[in-house]
Amino acid sequence: MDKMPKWADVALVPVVSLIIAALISAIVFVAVGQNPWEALKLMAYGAVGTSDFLGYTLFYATNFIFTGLAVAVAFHASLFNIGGEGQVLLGGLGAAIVVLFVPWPHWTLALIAGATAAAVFGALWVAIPAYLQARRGSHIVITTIMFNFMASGVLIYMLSGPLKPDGNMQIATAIFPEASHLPSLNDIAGVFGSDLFGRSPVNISILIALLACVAVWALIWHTRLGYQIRALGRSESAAKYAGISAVNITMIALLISGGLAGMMAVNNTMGINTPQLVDNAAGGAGFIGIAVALMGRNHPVGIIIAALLFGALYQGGAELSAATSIPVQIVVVIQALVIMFTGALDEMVRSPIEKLFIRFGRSRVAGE
Amino acid sequence: MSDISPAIELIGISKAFGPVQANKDISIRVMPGTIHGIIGENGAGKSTLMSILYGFYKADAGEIFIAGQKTQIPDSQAAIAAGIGMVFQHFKLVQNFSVLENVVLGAEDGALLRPSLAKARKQLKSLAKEYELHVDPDAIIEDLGVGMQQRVEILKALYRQADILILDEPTGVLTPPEADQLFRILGRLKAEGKTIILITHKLREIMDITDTVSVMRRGEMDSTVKTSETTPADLAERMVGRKVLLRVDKTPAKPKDVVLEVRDLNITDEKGVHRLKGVSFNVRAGEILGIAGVSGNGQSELLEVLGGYEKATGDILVNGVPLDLTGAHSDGQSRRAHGIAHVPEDRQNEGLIMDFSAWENTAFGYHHDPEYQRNALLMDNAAILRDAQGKMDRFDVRPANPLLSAKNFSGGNQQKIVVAREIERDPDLLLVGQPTRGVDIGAIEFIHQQIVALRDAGKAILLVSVELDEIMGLSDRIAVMFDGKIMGERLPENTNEKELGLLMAGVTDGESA
Amino acid sequence: DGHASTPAIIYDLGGKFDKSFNESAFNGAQRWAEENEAEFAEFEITSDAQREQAIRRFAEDGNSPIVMAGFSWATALEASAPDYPDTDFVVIDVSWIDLPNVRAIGFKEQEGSYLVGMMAATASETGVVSFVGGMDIPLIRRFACGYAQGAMAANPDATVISNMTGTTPAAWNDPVKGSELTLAQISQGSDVVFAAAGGTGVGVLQTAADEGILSIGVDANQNYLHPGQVLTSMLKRVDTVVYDSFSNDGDLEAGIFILGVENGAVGYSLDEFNAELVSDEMKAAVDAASAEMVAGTLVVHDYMSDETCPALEF
Amino acid sequence: MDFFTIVQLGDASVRMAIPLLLACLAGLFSERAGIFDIGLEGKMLAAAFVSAAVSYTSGSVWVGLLAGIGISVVLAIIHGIASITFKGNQLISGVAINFFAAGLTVVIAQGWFAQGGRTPSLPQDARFNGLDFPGALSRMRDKMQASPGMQFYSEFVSGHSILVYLGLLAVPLSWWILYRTRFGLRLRAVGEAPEAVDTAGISVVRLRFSAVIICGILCGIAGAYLSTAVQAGFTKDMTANRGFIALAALIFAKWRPWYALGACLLFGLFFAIDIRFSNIQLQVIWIMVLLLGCAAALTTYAVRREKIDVIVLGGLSAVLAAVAFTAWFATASAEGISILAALWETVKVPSQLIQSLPYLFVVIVLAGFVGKAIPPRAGGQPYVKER
Ligand SMILES: Nc1ncnc2c1ncn2[C@@H]1O[C@H](COP(=O)(O)OP(=O)(O)OP(=O)(O)O)[C@@H](O)[C@H]1O
Ligand SMILES: Nc1ncnc2c1ncn2[C@@H]1O[C@H](COP(=O)(O)OP(=O)(O)OP(=O)(O)O)[C@@H](O)[C@H]1O
Ligand SMILES: [Mg+2]
Ligand SMILES: [Mg+2]
Repeated sequence: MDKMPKWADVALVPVVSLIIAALISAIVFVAVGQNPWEALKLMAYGAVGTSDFLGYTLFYATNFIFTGLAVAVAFHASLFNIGGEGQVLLGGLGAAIVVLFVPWPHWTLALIAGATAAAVFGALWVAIPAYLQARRGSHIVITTIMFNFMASGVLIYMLSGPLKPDGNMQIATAIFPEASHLPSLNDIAGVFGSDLFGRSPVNISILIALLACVAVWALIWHTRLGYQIRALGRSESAAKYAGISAVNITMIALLISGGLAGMMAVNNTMGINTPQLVDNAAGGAGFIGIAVALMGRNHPVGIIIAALLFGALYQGGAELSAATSIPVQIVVVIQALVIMFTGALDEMVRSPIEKLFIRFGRSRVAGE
Repeated sequence: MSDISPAIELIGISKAFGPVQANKDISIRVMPGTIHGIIGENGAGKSTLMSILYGFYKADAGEIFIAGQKTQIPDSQAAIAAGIGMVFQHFKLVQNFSVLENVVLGAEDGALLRPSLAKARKQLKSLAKEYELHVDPDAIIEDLGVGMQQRVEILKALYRQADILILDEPTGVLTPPEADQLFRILGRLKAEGKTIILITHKLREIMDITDTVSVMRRGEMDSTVKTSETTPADLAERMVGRKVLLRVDKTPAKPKDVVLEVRDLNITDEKGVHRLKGVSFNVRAGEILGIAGVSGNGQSELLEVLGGYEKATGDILVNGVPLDLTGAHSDGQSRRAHGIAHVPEDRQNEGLIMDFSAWENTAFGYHHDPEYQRNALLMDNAAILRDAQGKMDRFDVRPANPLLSAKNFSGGNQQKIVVAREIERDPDLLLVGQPTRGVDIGAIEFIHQQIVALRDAGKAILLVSVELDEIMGLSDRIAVMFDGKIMGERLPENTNEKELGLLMAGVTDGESA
Repeated sequence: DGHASTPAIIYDLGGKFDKSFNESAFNGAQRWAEENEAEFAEFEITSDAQREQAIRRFAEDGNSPIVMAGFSWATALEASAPDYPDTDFVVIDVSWIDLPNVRAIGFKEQEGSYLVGMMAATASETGVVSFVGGMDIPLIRRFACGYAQGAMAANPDATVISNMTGTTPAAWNDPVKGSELTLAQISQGSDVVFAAAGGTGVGVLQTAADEGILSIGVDANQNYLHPGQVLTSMLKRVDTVVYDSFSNDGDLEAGIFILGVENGAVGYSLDEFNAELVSDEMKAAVDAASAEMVAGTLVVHDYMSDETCPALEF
Repeated sequence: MDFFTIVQLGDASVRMAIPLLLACLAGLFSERAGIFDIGLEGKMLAAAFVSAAVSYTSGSVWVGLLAGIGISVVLAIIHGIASITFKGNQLISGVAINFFAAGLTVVIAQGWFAQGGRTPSLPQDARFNGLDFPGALSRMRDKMQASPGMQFYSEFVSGHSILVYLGLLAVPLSWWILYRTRFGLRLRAVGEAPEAVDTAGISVVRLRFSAVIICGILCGIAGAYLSTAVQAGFTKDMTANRGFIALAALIFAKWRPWYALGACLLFGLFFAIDIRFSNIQLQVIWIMVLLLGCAAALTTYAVRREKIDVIVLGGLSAVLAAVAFTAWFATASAEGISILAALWETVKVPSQLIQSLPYLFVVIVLAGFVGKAIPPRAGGQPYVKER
């Protein structure tokens, strides 16, 4: 018998961890002289209070779905891709290049081309760390962190050099051509005469994010590749016995991961109201993806839920900092706590729960 | 005799690992100055019990008396203080430390190292003289053979003035001569009045050197008897709770044409050590070739090469077709394509993925198999599940629930899952490594029958096992490996344990004659 | 007072307390608030994604005027301003947006820099003066270019060393590198350093003080940071712009305005902290130059007009 | 490049190296005990903030230093609880700690000082100032006139803050502790084979906790150094990834104290170069030689190996070559001169590239092209007796 039922593992444990994280966050609020309850209400309002706020929440959630999936796919191969940040930037670069230099007749084409380019660039950016991990055992965590810095170097160089419109002081590309602008959900809702999402930039790439979730779900649990990824992740020695090439699977898993991260650019570069590539396009989404994946137990459904939660947190946090003196970094703190409790301190939460189930299980067996 | 209090007395020891009850209410008394044997099936709880005595695990319940004194042993520190030393089944040495550093570790005299090391160096010299336990104090552990490493472990215990010495399956890794040497040492220690507990699977050893012997079964203490008052057959029966059929009943083999041909196989590992030295042999359809040998003499490497996850030079032909030994096709997938199935030595780390459910494990290695695919893109999980259910029923895996994850099955049942997966592929050549390690007798019989049945179906089988009686029982031909070489081939009907034992020790016919 | 609606100010990434540009804007708002015992709304963005969000947020809350400090606001503002025709927007350091409800304000930083450049060259004993810029953008090069021209004017054979801290917004906030750059410049002989680098300037002025050379602050009056060791500060009256916009009663004149010495929008600071550093003839020379600028007889070359500088190699 | 510039470069290298060195030694103790710690960055950052804040409020930099060490140790203990007590994933715990510090420092700094997440600048006497050795010149301008020996003495030897000398002292001290004391022996053992330590009657948990605490102390000093010696106050994210570079240096140093000193000085030099020579001019021909040389080297390495190597390294070589030629032709067209003439043109190396050099080097180090490094055997895995 397993130590505890599946539902407890996938739902109960994360929820308990989350509650603990929330409690400690509350303490932090008190420490900086904020009433946590008031803060929570402010955040909640800021997250879903108005149609605009709701829209922004969904907009950020879309980002986090992409990066969360990216981290999760790598996690299934027990690889820790912490380079989402850099892969997002490169993805943005890819999208920007194809959208700026090719006159797409219609946004659908621009979307396909942009998404592909973004994914390819994101994947290529993780190719070297992946290769070094697979072939030379160089630690993927540190290499990807280094590649994050180099990514922003590359981006800044492109934005302040080749891609910089003359006389423009902002470190950003020109605004993408009109034809390539993606319809925002509000435009779509507008067709039905609704103003559900206000002027927020949430756009159809949220649908792409959801498609990506389905794709990842199928990949991981219903394809040979996914089977091999999971096998390698669980036991390298067994994978070797089965003739699963650690090198190839490591590479492929990370390339997919990087591609997913890169595709976030579709949302935050092509999707925003004034589509252009700015210097800090990633805005920490790459890192939040880690928390999202951990909390979502590396499962697309969990990731969607976690992404929505962090989207709300991010947007609510921004509103909170606008209304109070608390800086937005409070979100980073909460993010850290979530990572800590759902990730590293998982055992602390899990083992007492497991013990309960085992005791309960024993007595039941005895009863039979 | 009851007036002298026992050196060790355990009363009502229980220990559970999560769901596993490794020890159930175990009591045992060991008299001072005696050698006390403990036997039992794998997983019976022997190591657990001794680890509790040594303070490595904490017992859930029970009391420990040392020399009549009730003693708390919360950790090894306490055990050492109580004069207990233990040589574990898996040595506990720091691989890249010198012998000296390993001996000193934890028994230093002061905060500074130099004096302690100097003292230990002197000590080792005298110990070496006293017990002919010669080891170079400055040698690095990873450069030493297992025999030497075991000496270091014994020296560690003696350096700490242990007068109770526990040895957990010490001879498993030793050649017969090394084993004899060890027993001489144990004899000398006993003569000095030290108390020795010896865990082993080898009844011969029990009969040879122990005074009393305890039999454990399924985590419980079955019985303790005077060695002089028992027989191997009696012990075997106590061990497994019923009559053991010592021989597998099988008809003589009808070998047909050669399926596997191995010519001049060589392996040099990254350290530059030659693991295989010009190994050549062949296996015919309808016969079982057993490879005997002390573990670590190249059998594992041989299996790994054949299984496709170790590179080598030389030639391997299956049904006359040469295999790729170095290139892109030297992997498990292409081996399976050649009709080779493989029951690996280490099921927990190779044969199965412990966190995968049983049904996922039944496709393991064959996940590319057409019958498991729904279409070009997706796997047909339903088909795999159906297949798994069938296999588990036919091989009577308990519980026959494909949804359970592999780690929740017992050793024997885990092994049945692997065997079912490999045998039911109906391969031309079956590689079997340690098929019954950590498996109880019921499962052993079943698995042996399956292997024989496959042979009778006209398949070639290569069996590697460190258990001599398993080799003797199953094989139609026996090859003995020592130090990466095949020392010789024998037919089971006209050889005996002694001869094989010598070959396993590297003593070739010439010398023995 | 009969103010129509609460004004709002949104700071740039550098942050409200960058001891410089944003802080100067904040001071203006603060002064207005104190004088009229009134409230104003404010927001520090932390990522570009928030720009448009912040503008719309304040606009929808009915704030007006909404003042934005920094050229990075241009895109977001152009996108959102048309949606709020009866809200007044003021954007500082942007001289190209032409919308009916936007007042775009640029500064002739080259003029102020010219003046402090003159003072630097006069005060220098080694004849070498230096410049530490923040992020390498045309706007900052405009500072450097004006500074160099001023130095040359005061001392034709003066040497001007110029370094930029970086090419990312992080360059506005890297005091460590600021101080290292200063050390490097000192070792090249510089004994007066002008920092136009936001938060990075803090490190520059600190090191200059430690090393016993003179420094020149920027934007706000930074003389107080190291009394007797800051020669002067090149004032860029962002604060007055904010103050005026706030005070102005709901009917701001839209359009593009370039403010210079003649508007008193740029200049140099003189207070008790640097009084004994600024000799009378130094002051006289500088004031003369200012007068010529106002009169139009002295035109300082604007780097951004043609992205070249007569007095300095970048 | 005159002598004084070199001295200054060395001087700046040392100054940049010290925080790396302290963090590197911190990681060394932790990883030698089998606990990986990518939370060095976070611990330094937290310490940088707290020591600055406390120095400012208390007016005493030593109190600040202690407070900084305190917070760093607290974080180290949290990492210990996660990875030793609860056998959690050490990487994830480290990442969490990094984010925690990055966020909380700003939040609290804003809460206490309301200055946009930074502390007020520290007054002179609330900082670690340079110690001027007897007879040493303190002012840059005096040094420039001085004799080479004097320049070396005044600039390189003298004039650093006490923490610099402490940091350098930490190297021999660490070596002595590791290789000459009982504690060191046990520490090294627990990183290689915890079960051996355990069965030798030593508490693995206690050993590992003491290791992470030492790690915390060293990180604390490193952080305090940044905010109270290099700088006068805390600014957000001021550690600027030094924690991660220290980890790479640790690998480069093969987990040995003296090597660590060398590795950190090397990285310090990179930073010094970036700061001193942010605009480096290079002749196009040299750029071509460099890039094409690398490309050639990579390809030759790849061809003798497997397909994957050919694909990845071949691709990389292609990119490098492409960059080289674009640079070449771009200069040609920009200067409006012939392709050949362009070869001799000097162009400015992008500052981004120079800033990326340390990171690039980290990757090369990790790639093991500069010597294979074998980490402690038990590193990264919790010590689990019972599953
Ligand atoms: N550390 C552990 N965690 C969980 N279960 C364990 C652990 N050690 C042993 N077990 C289980 O406890 C039972 C007894 O194991 P133990 O090693 O004591 O058996 P044994 O008699 O020594 O077997 P062998 O002869 O193979 O050494 C087995 O089921 C084993 O799988
Ligand atoms: N290393 C281990 N870690 C955790 N649990 C284990 C381990 N080894 C065995 N177990 C559990 O211990 C139980 C008994 O394992 P063990 O191998 O001792 O069975 P057994 O008594 O030998 O039965 P069988 O005869 O079928 O092998 C199994 O349920 C298994 O889940
Ligand atoms: Mg055992
Ligand atoms: Mg078993």
